Amino acid sequence: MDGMLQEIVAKYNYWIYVVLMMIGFYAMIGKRNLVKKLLGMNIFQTAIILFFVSTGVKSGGGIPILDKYKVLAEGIDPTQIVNPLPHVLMLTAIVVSVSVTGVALAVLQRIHREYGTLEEDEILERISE
Amino acid sequence: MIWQLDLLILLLVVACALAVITVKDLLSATIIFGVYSFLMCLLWAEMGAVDVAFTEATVGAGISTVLFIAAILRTNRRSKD
Amino acid sequence: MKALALIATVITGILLLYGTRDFPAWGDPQSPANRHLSPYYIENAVAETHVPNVVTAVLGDYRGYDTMFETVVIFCAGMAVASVLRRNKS
Amino acid sequence: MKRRLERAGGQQLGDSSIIKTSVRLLVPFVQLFGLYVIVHGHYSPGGGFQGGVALGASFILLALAYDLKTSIRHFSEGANALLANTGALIYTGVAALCAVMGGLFLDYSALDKLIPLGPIEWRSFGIFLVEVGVGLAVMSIMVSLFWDISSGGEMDEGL
Repeated sequence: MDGMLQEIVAKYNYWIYVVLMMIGFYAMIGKRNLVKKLLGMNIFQTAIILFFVSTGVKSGGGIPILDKYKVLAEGIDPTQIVNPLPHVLMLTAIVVSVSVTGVALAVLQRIHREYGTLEEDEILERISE
Repeated sequence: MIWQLDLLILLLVVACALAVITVKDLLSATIIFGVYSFLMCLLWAEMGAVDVAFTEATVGAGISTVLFIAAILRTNRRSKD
Repeated sequence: MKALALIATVITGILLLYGTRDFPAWGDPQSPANRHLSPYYIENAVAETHVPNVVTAVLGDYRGYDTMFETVVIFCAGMAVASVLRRNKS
Repeated sequence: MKRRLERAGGQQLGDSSIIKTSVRLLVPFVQLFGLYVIVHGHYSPGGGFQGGVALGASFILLALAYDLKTSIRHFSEGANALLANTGALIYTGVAALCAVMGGLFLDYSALDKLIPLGPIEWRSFGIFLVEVGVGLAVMSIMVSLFWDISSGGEMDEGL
């Protein structure tokens, strides 16, 4: 029982990321409105970015901005600083995600100009007519 | 990294995500998505990822929300589900 | 349709929750992600580039190729939006 | 303008002089902050992307408080396209210059043969040059994304 409690405290955050990802995934495949699908895609992306950032966390670690002269003089212990590599990769992912959102919104506007609606089933009806 | 604070923010984030996909008014959903982005930014700042938090605060909560609002005002505001 | 989506979501979620059993505990300094390449960056970035912010040093120097194509991606997004939305004015 | 707000289900809102005046006072400070974030990216959180987005947000703020025409008058479409291209070209140009000067692609220490500052200082300064390029490109692309999406590509009235 005690071991299970420790396991829960050590891993509850992963379960919450999975729940967030499930919310985004359901919005992407279950909702009919295209803007809702896009919001779901953004939630999905932030859940994955959250997971990546949390792999670099070290308990009690400092932020990755160092004291230049101190480091040059004495060096540094890497276990005291959080892992900067996931931050770099996810910085790229966030900027790409806003580009994807922009292009998707432009395509949405084009669809609305063409069919007059953003509901998936109505668009399918208009196409089959 | 304080786990009580972390758990509180994570639960708020999940509540915001649920609200985003259940609200029928798309403009409200977008504003709640801005709140979601800001809570996410808080979470990352608390994890020590200051650069990612800054990017999310400017890009996710700023530009994304504005782009969504611009697109929604030019299309339909109501959604059926 | 919605029930199908819910079932698919729940199955994916259960699989992922099962997968979290093998993850390292949160905040472990010795987890595999923290042992492999990042100690080199933390120890040597300041000495090799004289930039105190390790994230900027890695983003601009060690992984400059990534950032270059990221700029290209943003540029392409701008061009794509302009070509999708703008109508011919003549 | 009115027709679209009705279609979107909202009510007509008039021009607010409070918003206009505060935005006019705020915009220079937002731009100054954006420049600070780009230049100070070595020593604090920030860098090209964040600073570029902040600079772009200042023009978006102008377009939201006044209208699209005012924003285009302060930052013309030609300048926008020119800055976007310049930003991407600065990045690739610096990278190619490194290769031309005899180093590897994107190895900034090769630029030491051009101006002797020392290879490590050149790596620091090369990161700064690259960040300026990223900032210019991101600023103009964000502004043009907003212009296109808020006016449907017409560039006439905006939100």
